Parts: sequence; structure tokens; C-alpha cells
Amino acid sequence: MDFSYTILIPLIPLALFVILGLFSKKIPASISGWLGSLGLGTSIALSLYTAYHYFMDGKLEGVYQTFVYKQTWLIFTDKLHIDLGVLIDPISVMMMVVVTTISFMVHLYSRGYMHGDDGYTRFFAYLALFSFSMLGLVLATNLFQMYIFWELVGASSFLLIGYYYTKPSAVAAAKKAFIVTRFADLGFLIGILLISYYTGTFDFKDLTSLDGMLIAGWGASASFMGLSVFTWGLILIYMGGVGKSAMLPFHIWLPDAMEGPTPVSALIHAATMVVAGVYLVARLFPAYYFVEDGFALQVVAYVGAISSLVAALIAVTQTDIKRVLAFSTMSQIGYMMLALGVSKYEGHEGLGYMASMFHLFTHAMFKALLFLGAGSVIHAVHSNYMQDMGGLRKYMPVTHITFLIAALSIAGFPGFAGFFSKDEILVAAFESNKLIYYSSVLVAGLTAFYMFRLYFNIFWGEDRKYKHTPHESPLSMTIPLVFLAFMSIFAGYIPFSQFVTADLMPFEAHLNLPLAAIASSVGIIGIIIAFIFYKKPSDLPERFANAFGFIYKWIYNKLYFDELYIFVTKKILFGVVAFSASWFDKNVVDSSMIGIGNVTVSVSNKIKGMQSGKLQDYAMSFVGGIVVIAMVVFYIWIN
Amino acid sequence: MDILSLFVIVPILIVLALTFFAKDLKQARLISVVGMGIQFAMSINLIFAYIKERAVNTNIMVFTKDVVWYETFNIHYSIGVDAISVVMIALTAVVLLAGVFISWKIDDLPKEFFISLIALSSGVFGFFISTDLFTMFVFYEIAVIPMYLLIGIWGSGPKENSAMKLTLMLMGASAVLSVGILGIYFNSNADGGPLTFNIFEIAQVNIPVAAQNIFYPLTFIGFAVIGALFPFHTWSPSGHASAPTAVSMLHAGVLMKLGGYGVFRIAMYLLPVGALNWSDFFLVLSAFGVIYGAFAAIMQKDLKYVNAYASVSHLSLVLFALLMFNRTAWTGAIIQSLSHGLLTAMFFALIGMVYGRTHTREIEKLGGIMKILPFIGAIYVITGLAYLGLPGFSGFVAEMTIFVGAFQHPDLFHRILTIVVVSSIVVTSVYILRMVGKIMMGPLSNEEYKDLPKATWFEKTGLILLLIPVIMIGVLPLGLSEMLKESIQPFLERLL
Amino acid sequence: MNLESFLLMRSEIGLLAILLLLIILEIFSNKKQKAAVIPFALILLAINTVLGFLPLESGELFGGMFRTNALLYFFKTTLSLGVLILLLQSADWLKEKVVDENKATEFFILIISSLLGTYFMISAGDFLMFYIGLELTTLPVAALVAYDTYKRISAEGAVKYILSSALASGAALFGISLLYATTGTIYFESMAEILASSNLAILGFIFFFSGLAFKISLAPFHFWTADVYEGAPINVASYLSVISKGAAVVILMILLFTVFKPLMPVWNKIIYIVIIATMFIGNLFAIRQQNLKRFLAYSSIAQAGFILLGLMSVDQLGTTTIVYFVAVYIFSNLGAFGVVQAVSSASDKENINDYEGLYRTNPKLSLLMMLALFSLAGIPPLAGFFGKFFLYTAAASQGYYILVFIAVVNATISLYYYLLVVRAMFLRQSDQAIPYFKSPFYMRLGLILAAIGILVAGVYSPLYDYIFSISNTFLN
Amino acid sequence: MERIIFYILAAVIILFAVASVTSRKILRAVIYLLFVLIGIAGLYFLVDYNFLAAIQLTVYGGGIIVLFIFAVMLIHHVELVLEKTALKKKLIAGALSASGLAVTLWAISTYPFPETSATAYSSIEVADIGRILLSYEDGGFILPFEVISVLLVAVMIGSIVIAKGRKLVADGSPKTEDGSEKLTENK
Amino acid sequence: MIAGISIYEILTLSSILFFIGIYGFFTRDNLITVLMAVELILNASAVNFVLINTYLYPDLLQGAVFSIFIIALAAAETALAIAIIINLYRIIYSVEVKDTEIMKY
Repeated sequence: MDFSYTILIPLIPLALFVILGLFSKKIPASISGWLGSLGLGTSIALSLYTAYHYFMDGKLEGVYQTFVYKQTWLIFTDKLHIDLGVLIDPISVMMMVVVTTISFMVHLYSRGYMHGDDGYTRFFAYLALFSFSMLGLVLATNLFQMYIFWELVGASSFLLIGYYYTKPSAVAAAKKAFIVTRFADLGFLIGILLISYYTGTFDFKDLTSLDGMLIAGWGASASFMGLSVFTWGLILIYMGGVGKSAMLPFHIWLPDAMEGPTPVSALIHAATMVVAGVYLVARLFPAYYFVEDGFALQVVAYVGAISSLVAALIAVTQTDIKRVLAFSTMSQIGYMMLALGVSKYEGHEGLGYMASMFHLFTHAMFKALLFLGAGSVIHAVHSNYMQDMGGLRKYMPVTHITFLIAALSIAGFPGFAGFFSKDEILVAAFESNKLIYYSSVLVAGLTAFYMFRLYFNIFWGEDRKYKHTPHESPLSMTIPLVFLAFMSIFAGYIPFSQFVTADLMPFEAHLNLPLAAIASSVGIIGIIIAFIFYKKPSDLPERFANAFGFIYKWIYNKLYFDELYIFVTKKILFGVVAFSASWFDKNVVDSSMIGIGNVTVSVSNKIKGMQSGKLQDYAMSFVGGIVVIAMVVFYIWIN
Repeated sequence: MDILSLFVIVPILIVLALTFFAKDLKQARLISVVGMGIQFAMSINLIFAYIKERAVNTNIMVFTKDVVWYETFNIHYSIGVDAISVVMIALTAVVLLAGVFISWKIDDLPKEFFISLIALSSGVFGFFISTDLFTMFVFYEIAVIPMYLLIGIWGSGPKENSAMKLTLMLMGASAVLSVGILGIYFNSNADGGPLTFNIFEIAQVNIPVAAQNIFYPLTFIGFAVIGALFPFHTWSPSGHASAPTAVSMLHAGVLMKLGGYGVFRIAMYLLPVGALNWSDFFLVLSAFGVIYGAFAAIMQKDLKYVNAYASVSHLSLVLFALLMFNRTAWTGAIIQSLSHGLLTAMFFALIGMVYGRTHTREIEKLGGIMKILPFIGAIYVITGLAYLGLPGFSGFVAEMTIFVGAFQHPDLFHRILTIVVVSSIVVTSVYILRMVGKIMMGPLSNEEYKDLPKATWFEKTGLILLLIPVIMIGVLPLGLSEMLKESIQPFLERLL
Repeated sequence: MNLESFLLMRSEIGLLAILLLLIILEIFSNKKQKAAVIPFALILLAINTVLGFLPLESGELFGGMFRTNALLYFFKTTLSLGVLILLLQSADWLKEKVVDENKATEFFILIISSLLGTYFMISAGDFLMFYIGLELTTLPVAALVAYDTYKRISAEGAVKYILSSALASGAALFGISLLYATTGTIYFESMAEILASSNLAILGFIFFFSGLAFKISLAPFHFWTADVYEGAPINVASYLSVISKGAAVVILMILLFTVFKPLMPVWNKIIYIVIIATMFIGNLFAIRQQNLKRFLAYSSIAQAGFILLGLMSVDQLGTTTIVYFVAVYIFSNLGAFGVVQAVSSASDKENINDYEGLYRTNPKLSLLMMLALFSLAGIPPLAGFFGKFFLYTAAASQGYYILVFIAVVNATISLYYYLLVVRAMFLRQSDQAIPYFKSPFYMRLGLILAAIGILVAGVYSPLYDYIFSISNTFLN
Repeated sequence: MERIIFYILAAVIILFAVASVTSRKILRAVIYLLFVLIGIAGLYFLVDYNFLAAIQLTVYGGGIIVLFIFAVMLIHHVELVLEKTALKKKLIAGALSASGLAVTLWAISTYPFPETSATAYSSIEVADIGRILLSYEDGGFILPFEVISVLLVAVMIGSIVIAKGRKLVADGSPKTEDGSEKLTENK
Repeated sequence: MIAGISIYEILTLSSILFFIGIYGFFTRDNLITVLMAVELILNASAVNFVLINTYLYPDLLQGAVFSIFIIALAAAETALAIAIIINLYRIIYSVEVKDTEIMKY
């Protein structure tokens, strides 16, 4: 079977980017939107075809095969070289579909949303760049290729967040996103260096092969602080994932990233880029699982669980709807992480892995939908804040319905996509770690609560004083909504375990009814509470918030993470390290160099008296010179 | 006339043409552009000629030529190139041509400006083609001294002091270097045979270890000062800040590369034992320089200072990589030299354009320029991203090659230092984004900036000239890196 | 001894002939005709210089009192060329003397007799000839220092010069007498055979050395230099700094390498210390100078320190390098002094400050000045670089790396003050810049010759190789 | 006998030399110098070098001393009394001279001069001197003899040029005034 | 050859004379007296030459002839020096050493 044509899937957006980027001034807005959508349309068609092709025929003796097409790009040493290419296996195909789908939807949507914007063409160029980078990341054949596209994704995210570059907050957010993720990527890079040093390869195939150097040989490697260096390497690589996926403690950039245009948030910060961390762990899953008995994987699980819980809590308190969604995203990605973390490898044991990917898939659909819906709302009312919204269901029926579907889906309402994927995660957690399971259930409830808090606040309640009457968005924006709503319902019925598994062998997954019941009831309780609190305006939420007092405040302020970071960066890194470096440079290093010159000049001034202008002084020094030289010489001579 | 000597002779001819025929600015820049254009074409030609020649010629150096100069001292005018010199020559030609374009509108003493610039270039070219220590040293000093006039006459701010500091520190370093060179020379007959300045003849000799230990640091420091080795880098920030745009470009882009090149080709190649014995000491210095330069750059208020400290950081990385003693790191070091040369030249060009329009370089006073000057803004952002090592640009290739190479060092201490150095990429992104974010993005800081003139065609030409190789290296690095690796082989054989 | 052997003294006889012709001219010409004395003398000297390029045998005359060989002969020609350039540069100044004071011919007579003195000094085969040559070099110049008889500083400089040099030559003479006491001969060759290391011989050597060190202006025997240069007319200062210093260096080298070779362990150390002291003193004083003549005086002191580096290598390399450097140094210094002279005669300004903005009014002069200063500082591709580098090489060839290191540090310091002048000319702009002026023909010719020397003497390696090929003649 | 004469002469030379460099009356100093020179001539007589002694007396006594006296009289009136030299200067100068002398004497005293035998010694005849002075063979001094004549001419011309009266410029005001005025400020 | 007097005594005498001259050079306030001190210095050397010649190397007359030249040179030097001093006197009406200090540093 030949999948080499898949290389076109990322290359089409690249071509788009080059064309739109180089000629952004020349191409009229109307054309560039269509051009972008068309390009992505081709990509999605290709990737769907690939998916079909692969999942139908990609098996050999019941195991999904991995296809690799690559070209050497840069050679470091005899063993280490960077290849660029495509790697076709279940998760990459699945991700490819997700990325092209969402990207295509966002392209379509943006044609309406960005209408009339100055940098319309530029926007589409960035989108194309992002799609290219993300696809390159997804299809990476080795760690370094992934790192390359990882960075590119970061950069396009920077460009897109900072799209409204005249807005200081957008610039700050873009910078923050870039720098925070870059700091995390530092870990990624060092991890790559560590792993590649000991294994002599970047290649995913070698790294995840069960008898490869990494998995088979970790026990023999050196250890550091009680852990194998391989474990350290994996943890460091995971640090990159933590950064990109906005897990604790590198999550702080994600809420701010909402400064970007809303379609961007849907594409990057909900559906695709932020799951890169999940994808990274999934990509290296055998390594995480087998090295040092899965210690690194446990780290993944706990980071995921904690992030998911913390994010859910914070989401409850936020009033900016995009921020609510951002924290929700973080929480859901935590879910995926923890699912991976609790997963095992073989057969049905690998349920968590499957669940994680499944959730990734469904989440992409409904979260994109939520964002696009939110975008539609924002587009209508020109505000991000809940207090500026209310009763919009009358004005925006399509948005309202699709938003509701998405909310139900994310809340895990039975029958919707989210229900199925979330259930699998809970089952996996239940089977392996009870603590994580309970926290996940709690998160499920919280999720339902804050989603419906959002929903009721926006679409129910009283009308606010709108500057002009809100109206439904144009067709170009609603069509993607409808499509995604469709997906948010029916994606759940895809038999994912047939396609995506840890050991590449399909297995039968069944709904675990008791656990599903618990989860959905918790979700429904959340919805009901939200209904009570927010269906009609009341002072209940306020009283509730007051009852929790400083805890509420603490959570509302996102646990003061931002402040902590600002303290560390501004006060310590800038204020102390950077300041002292530049002070030291100016006052010690430079001064000492100048000082050498000054000393020379001042010595020169000090000794000017030697040249007294007196003839007899000169004579004395003349004779003195003779006498001194003679004495010195004789002194040496006598000895 | 052979293909290499032309690189020295053409600039001299241009200087003469300028001296005698240029009457005003127009003629001066016409002659310069044509001359530098020829030079540029020659350098492109050289690359292809080199590839062709390399296929049939396995000597270390190709296009060699040897003319006895000072018979008494066995000084020869001997030239030749390997891949390292070829790419450096190409870099020089590109930056020079771009520099001439950027200096299109120099108003004060234009003829003299171009003369100094081009005289300097003949030194640089000569330096890169020499395979004789003495000749190389001569060209090195020729390259350094016009700097004084270039900064002193056409600079800005405290130009006189900066120019003086720069010249004295660099010439002081070259003075130290001359002692090192003499030390090498007088030990070049250790195995019998005549004293020689020829690099490859010396490389056949086992210089006594005691001598290597003494002369290696002298030679190293002599070259490394111009490569911005901490703590001898302080000439660089003030010098760059005061220099006119094209000069900053040329200096940071090309001249500072002489340091790394010299360290590699002379100090390390000729004194391998000394290099090994001293490596830890200089390694720590250069690693410190990487981090230190990056942090110092964060706090700078003047755009050029930011870039100057960034150069300190990036060039310390070159030295760091050179001291890692393996092929990959060395390849990385050379690519880093190239990449930094192009990128920093772009940065200085851009800063010059912004300064030329707004008459300020203070970060605090600038803001939102992108809105007014979209082309400059876009290139600025691209340059910034490339500078902080974004894939697809040369910086990434260079840094990654260095990091991967350095991390292959079998010694744990070296690997730990590598990790420390790697972390500089975060600091780099901090200062780059801070700078880009502040001056290009955000609201317009000053209403007066609304009517700033757009980028002119020659400015665009200059920038694009530099950008093309940056992207070419970034996208397709394999050919370059393989070409360099081949030329690194002799170093490998001698040092390890 | 036959008549043909007098050909060995060709250069001396030539100068003597010029002297006589000038005296005759002075006696038999009226005031108007005296203006012709300048071109006349210049042409004569030029002929003598050109004749110097003809090859000459080496040999001895007068029982070894006069010896010559290719190297000495070459050096004499170089000195002659130097004087020619110097006279060209002073022709303008001299015209004034002819008009106002009727003193041009005397100037030529004095300077040529002093040149003759240097010839005899370096060709000397015994201490008596050496001593007379030394005095003949010194005394006419003393008169020349006071040549501007109405200037107080000239008079003062002359007094300092004549008295100091009397002291110095007295000391040298005393040293010679002590050396005579230990060896019983005043002939170089015999003394070289007999001289053995002893306290008295060393003391004699030190006294003797101080006399030459005075001429070369080595610390601590250098104090007269600055005052005398400042007081003297520029061309006389120029003469002192290039011709008489260069000749003294060469004879010092010859004596050290031949006669005093047995004392080498001693004089090596002395020279070592003296080099360091001289370079530092010269440089540290030069930094603060405002008056260009004084500035160049200190610079020439520092240069003297550099020259001595060549003495550290007691072989052909050292010899060649010293002769070569002196030749190069003559060109460089004449270039610098020439510009000072040109500017001074056009505007009467001699301070560095006055040179501000000079490039914009007089670009060619400034350029030459820069070349000359860069050559002195040792910047390639100018001649001075090669000279200096070879001096380092000579010292390093004997393993004196520390000394070379100190020297290069000093070279950097010296670059600083040379750049101060460049800064004034090129970097600064001034409203009171010296206005444009066109130098007279002779001056331009002199400057161009110096410039050619600066530009060519380094890059054109056969010069050095030629000196090398002839410099073994006196060591063996 | 000769020994005593020598000591007397030595005493005369040293005493008058000291007197000559310390006397505050300038003309007296010149006369003391004359005595020193005469004493030295006496030494020459002692070793039978009469020719040189004669030259010493004529050139020095007859030439140089007279020159000095003329100079003194040209510049000052005869009875000029010099200022007292500062003690500090005297002390430094004395110490320096004394240490120089000490070093010199030490070096001389440590040198093993060969014992001289009176037999080898013969008095220096004027004829020998003359022959040597004009001989161009080995050991002849014709060349210095000639060269010194050039020197004397040059010095003579030099002295004349300097001593020659200044020409006045057309308007009659000597250049000296502004020349020296201006330059005195020029420190 | 002076009976009973060794070369050491001769050299001692001339050295003393030499350093008296040096001392005079250092201390005299008047240029003419300084010049006189120089004469002492030169005479010390001349004495040396003559007496060393007669004491140690009497078979050749090098020292003796040398001293003749010394005297001649001393005369020339003195003449020139006096001319220069008088020239100075005509400008500043002083021959004091302390008046020749305007050039310094």
C-alpha cells in the first residue's frame, strides 16, 4: 500500500501560506478566503480518503501497520539525523482527520467572522501556516521532526494570538504563550538530547519498538536521583507536552491566548494544537509505559488529573466566556492525559489509550463548536463577558441549538459524543487508580455545571442593553456550526477501539453501564444545579461564592499562578538576574576595560613631572641611569 | 588571475575607482554597487566552482596558490579554500552587497564611506582565503582598522569613544595574537625542517606540549576577542551602538566571525594539545558568555545594544561549539556563524531603517511601527523569529546542530554545560519578543510616526538579499552541512 | 692603497664635494643667485642618492679606520634618501630663510656635514673615527636646532641639546677610555678579539652605551628629546628623529654584535630593561601631548624601544630587521613630520587641536598623515607593520616572548595616541579648521616620496630580502 | 720625586676642579678651571708627552679659557656672583656623583692591570705623533685628521650662523619680540 | 710613566675629575659654568687616554693621538656651545639654567 501521497496534505497548506504570505498585498480578500477554504478542502478530502484507505486496508494479520515515508533533512552524526516525512499509523491518521476537519471548518467560519478585517489575507496565511505546521507535527516520523513542527506550531500560535497586534493585551498574550511554551519546549529539547544520546536515534519506530534501545535498555542506563536517565528524558519530553497542552504548571498562557480571534481559539487552543501534548505522549506511549515500569506515565496521569480538576474549578468562577472555555479545554485535556496515564498496553487493558484518543476526537468536535458558537455570540454582542449577555436564544437560534448540543456533549449527557468517550476514560481510571477516578467524576460534575452556567447565562436570563440588536451570524459561520453539531452527536458512535489502540490491535470496547450511570448522573446533577443557579437571575451564585470566601477568590484568581510567574520572571529573572548581568557588564567588565585606559592616562599624568624641563634634572637622570644600570649589572654579576 | 586572489584584488580596484572617478554620492554608490555585485556574483560562482572542484580534488584546500613573499621568514602569499572559507566568503559578499544597498543614502562623505567599507572587505576576503599565518594576520588587521574611521566619522552617539574602545581592544587582541603566531612559527620546526608560517605545513609538526600550552591561550584570546569572548566583549555593544547601519551589519555579520574562524583554523588546528588542555577553561567562559549575553540583552534600552548583547550570546555559542571537539558541534558552529551573520545583519539593517525614520533607538519610545511600516515590521518579526531559532530558518539548523553535537560529548561535565547553554534559547526568546512586541506591535507610541516613509526599494533589496540565504539554509540545510562536514575532516583527524 | 680604492668612500666623497660646491657657491654668489642654491643643492644630493644605488664592493681603508660593505652602503643610501626627502620638505621653509635671513646655504652645509658625520660614524673602524663621526653628526645639528635664532624655544632647545650631548659624548668618551684601558686598542676588530668580560669592561661599556643611547633617545637618556624637538625647526626635529637616530641605532647594533659580543650576556639584560623602560616612557608621555612636534618626539622614543627589539637577536635576522625597520621608520616619520611641516608653514599651527577637521579641508595631507601614523603604529599593509612584526620575530627567535608581549602591549598604547591625531583630522569637524592650501612643488615631491616609501616598503618584499642577503657581510 | 710631583699635581687638579664647580664668582671659576687644565698639562709633562702638554696649554689655556672669559664678559660684568645652589640639589647631585665614583673606582680596583715595566716605556716624540697623524697605513690617523677638519669647518659655519646678527624685517621691528612673547606662553 | 705611581692611582684621579665635572654639571646655575664642567669631563677622558697609553700600551700611540683629537673636539664643541648660549642670551638676556625651562612635560 502506498500512502506517500499523504505528503500532499501538509504541503497544500504550506503552498497556501507561501502564496498568501508573499502576495498578501496583491490578493483581494474575497479570493484569499476562498483560496484558503479550497486548499483545506482538498486536504480534508485527502485525509478522509487516507483514513478510509488505511482503516480498511491497513491491517496485516489483525495489526495496523505503520507506514513511513521520509527523506533525510539534516545529518548530525552517523546515527543521528533528522528526517522529514510522514508516518501513517492509526493515531496520526486520526489526528490528521481532526486537524483538517477543524481547520476546514474554521476556514469556512472565518470567511464570515473576519469579514472586513484589515489583515484578512494575512489571517488566512497564518491559518494555512498553522495547518501546515500542525499536520507536519502529526505526521512526524521522529522526535526531531516533531520538535521542528512543535516550534512552528508555537510560532504560528504566536502570530495568531498576536493577530490584533495593535492591542497591547494581544501582544502580551502572544508573547506569554510563546515564552511559556518555549520554556516547556526547552524541556522537550533537553529530553530529546538525553534520549537520543543514550539511544542513538530520534526515530519513533525505534523509540517505541519493544526491543529497541529505549524500552529494552533503560535498566542498563545511568541513573540520576534514583530514576533512570531514560525516565528523566521522558519526563522532560513530557514537559514540552505539558507546555503545549496547557497543563499545570504551564497552563497560564492558555486563558490569555483567548486574545486571538475566536476562530483561532477554536482551531488552535481548543481542538488541535493544545492536544499536541496528548498526541506526543500517545506517540511515545510504549516508551512511557515500559520504561521504569511506567513511572513517567504516572507523572502524566497525575499531572493530567490535577490539571483537569484545577481547571474545572477555575472554570466555574470565570466570567469571560472564552476563558471559561479555555479552562474547560484545559480540564478536558487533563482528562485525556490522565486517560493515557492510567492506560496499560495490551488489548483491552489499553482502554485508557483508546479512550484518550477517542476523547481527543470528540472533544475536538464539540470544543471547536463551543468556541465557534462563542465566537458567533461575541460577534453578535461585541463582548466577551457573561454579564453583557443574556436571552440570546431568541436572536440566534442556530447558535443556540448548536451550542446546547455541544454543551450536552461535553457534559457527558448520554447519547452525545462526549458521553461515550468520557465514559471510557472513567472506566480506564476506575480500573487502575481510584483516586484519579474520583477526581475525574468530580470534574465531570463540575464540567456539566460550568458549561450550563455558561449556557444559561448566554442564552437565557434577561436581555441586556445591547448596542444594536443581536442577530444570527451569516451562513458562512452557521454552516460549520451545524456540521460540528452533527459531529458532536454522532462522533460518539464511531467504534474507536476498532481503529485506535495502544498495541495497534483492534479490540471490542463495551459501555460499562454502572460507571456510565454514575458519570451521567453526576453530569445531570451539575446541569440541574446550573439550572437552579442561572436559569433565572438570582443572588444564589453570589451567596454561594461568599460562603466560600477566600477560597472562591483564590480560585477566581486562578490560584494566583499568574502572579507567581510574574514574580519569578519580573522580580527574579529580570529584576535580579538580568539586571545584575547588565549592571555587571556595564560597571565591572566594561569599566575595567575602560579603567585600563584611564589608568594609563592617569599614570601618564602622574609621571609628567619627570620631564621637568630642567637641563640638570635630565643630566642627573642620565648619570643616574648609568649608575643604576651599572649597579644592577654588577649586583647580578657578583652573584 | 586566479579565482581567489580576485576577491582581494577586486575590492582594491573598486577602492581605486572610487578614489579617482567618484565625484558625488550617485557615482560612489553606483561604483560600489556594481563592484560589490561583481563580488557577489564571484562568490556565487565560487560556491559552484568549489563543488565542482571538490568532486575531483581531495586536498584539504582547493584552488590553492602559493607565491613566496618574504623568503627570509618563509612567508608566502598562499591561498586556498575549503568549504568553511567558501561559505564565509559567500556570507561576506552577501552582507557587503546588502550593506551597500542599506547605505544608499549616506550623505556625509559618501565616497570615503564606501572606500573604507570596501577596503575593510578586502581584508575580510583575504583573511578567509589565506592559508599562511602571516598573510592571514595581515589581512586580519586590514579588516579591523577601517572600523575606526567608519564608526568615528559616520557613527552616532558617543562615537569617538566607542570607536576608540573598539579599535584598541581589537588591536590589543591582535597584538596578543601576534605573540601567539610567533610562538607557533618558532615551534614549527620541532620535527626538523624549516620554520614556516604555512598552516598545513605546521599541521604536520608536533609542536612541543609546553609551547602549545603557552601559545594556545594567546592565540585563542587574540581571535576570540573579536568573537566576543566574555569578558573581552565590551567593545562590541558600544561599538555596534555607535556604528552606522552598514558598518554594524558588516561588523557583527562578518567581522566578528573572523574570531571563530581564527580560533578554529589557527588556534585549535595548529595547537591541538593546548586546545585540549585549555578547553575546560574557555568552555566555561564561553558557556557563561552565552547565558550572560542573553540576560544582559533583556535589560537593554537601546535596540542596538539588545542586538549587540544578543551577538555576544550567539557568538559565544559558536566558541562553545568549537570547544566541544566533535564534528557535529563544529559543523553547527560554522552554520551558526553564517546564520548569525545574516540574521544580525538583517537586524542591524532594520534597526537602522527604524532609526533613520524615527531618530530614536530607545525601545521605550517606539511602538506599533508595524502598522506604519508593514514591510519593515514583517521582516522584523521574521528576523526575530529566525533569531530565536525557529525552524525553517538558519538559526534553528545551527543551534540544533550545535546542541545535538555538543550533547554527544562523552564527558558528563560537557553535557551538563550543554544543558545550561541550551536554556539560553528561552532567554533569547524573551528579549527578542520583548523587543519585537514593544517596538513593532502594540499601539503607535508617537503620533508623529504616522507619516514615516515606507521602505524604499533598495532597503527592500538589501533585506531580501539577506533573507533568502537565511531561508535557504533553514529549509534545505543538508547540502551545506555535508559540505562543511567534509571540510571538517582534517580538523577531526588532527584534534582527535 | 691606490686611487681606485677611494671609490669605497664614494658616498662620503660625494657629500664632501657637495659641501665644497655649496661653500663656493655661497662665497661667490650674490643675493639673487642664492635662491638657486635650493634646487642646486637638491639636485646634487639627488644625484648622490641615485649614485648610491650603484653596487659597491666592501672593503677597508686607512688601516681599518674606515670600512664599508654592502649593508652599510645600502644604509648610507637610505639615509641620503631620507635627507633628500627631508630637504625637499624643508625647501619651502628655506626659501623664507633665503629671503629674510640669507641662511639657506648654511643650512645645507650643516645638514650635509651632519649626514657626512653619520656616514663616518657607521663606517668607522675604530673608536676615534666613531667618536669624531658622532660629534660631526651632533654638532652641526646643534647649530641647526638654534637656526630660528629669534625663537626662544629654539635657543633653549639648542642649549639643552648641545650641553646634554656634550655630557653624553663625554660619558661615552670616558667609557671608551675605560675600554681602552682593558684592551689597549681602539680598533673594533682588535678589541673584539681581546675584550673579555670584566667589571671595568662592563662599566666602560655602560658609559659608552649611554652616549649612544642618548642619541637614540632611550630611557633614561632620552629627556632632551622632547624639548629639543619642540624647540627645533620642524625639519631639524625630523632630522634628529630619523637620520641621526637611525644612524646611531645601526652603529650601536654593529658594535654590539661585533665588538661587544663577548659582553653579550650583560648587554642583553641591559637592553632588555632599556627597551621596556623606553617603550613605556615614550608611550606614556606621548599620550598627553598636544604639540605635534613634542608628540612625535615621544613617539620616536617609543619607536626607539621597538627598534632595540632587533638587538635581542644577535644574528643576521636581527641585523636585517633593524636596518629594514630604520629604513621604514625613516619614511614613516618623514611622512608625519612632512605633513606637520607643510601645515605649519601654511598656517603656523602645530597643535593636535588645530588639526581638527583637517580632512575636510586638506584631504590629501590628512590621508598621508594617517598613513604615516598608521605605519608608525604598525598597521598593515603599511611598511611599519612589517618592520614591527619582523622586530617581534627577531626578539621571539631568541625566545624573548615576554618582551615581545610587553612590546605588543605598548604597540596598542601607541595606537591610542596615533588615533588621537587621526581623530582630530578625520572625526572632528571644526569651524576654525585650517583652510585649504596647496603645498609647493618640493613639499609635494617630498611628501609623495615618503608616501611611496610607506606604501611600498612593506608589501614589496624584495627590499627586505635584499637587506637580508647583504646583512651577513659584517657579522662574519 | 715624580711621585711627590704627581701627588701635588693631583691635589692641585682636584682642589681647583672642586673650586671651579663650586665657586660662586663666575670669573674665578674660569680661572680655577685654568689651573686645573694647567695641572693636567703638568701630568702630561710628567709622562714626557710634551707635545700634548703644549697643546693643552695653548688650546685650552689660550683658546678655550679665553673664549669663556669673553663669553662671561659679553654676558655679565665680571664680578657677577652666582646664586647659591640649593642644598637639596647639591646633596642629590653629590650623592649621585659619589655613588658613580664609587662604582667606577670599585670597577677599576677590581681590574687586574698588568704590572708595567719601566723599560718598555719611552717618551712620546713629536715626530712620531706627526708621522702617525699623517699616515694612511695601519695605525695611521690621516682619516680622522681629515674628518675633523670638516667638523671644524661645519662647527665654525654653525657658530657663525647662530651668532650672526639678526636681520631686521622691513618695518624695523625685530621679530624677536612677538616671536618670543608668543612662544613663552606656549608651555 | 711616573715612577712610584701605579695605573690605579692615575685612574682614580681621572675618575674623581670626571665626577667632579659631573657634579658641576648637576649643580651649576649658569650655563657657562655648566659648560666648564663639561670641560672637566672631557679632560678626565683625555688624561685617561694618555696615561693608559703610556702605562699599559706604550708600543702604540693610539691613546696619545686620541687625546689630541679630544682636545680639538672639545674646543669646537665649546665654541659652538658658547655661540648657542650667547644666542640665548640675546633673546632672554639671561644664561641662567632656570630660565631654560619653558618647555616641559
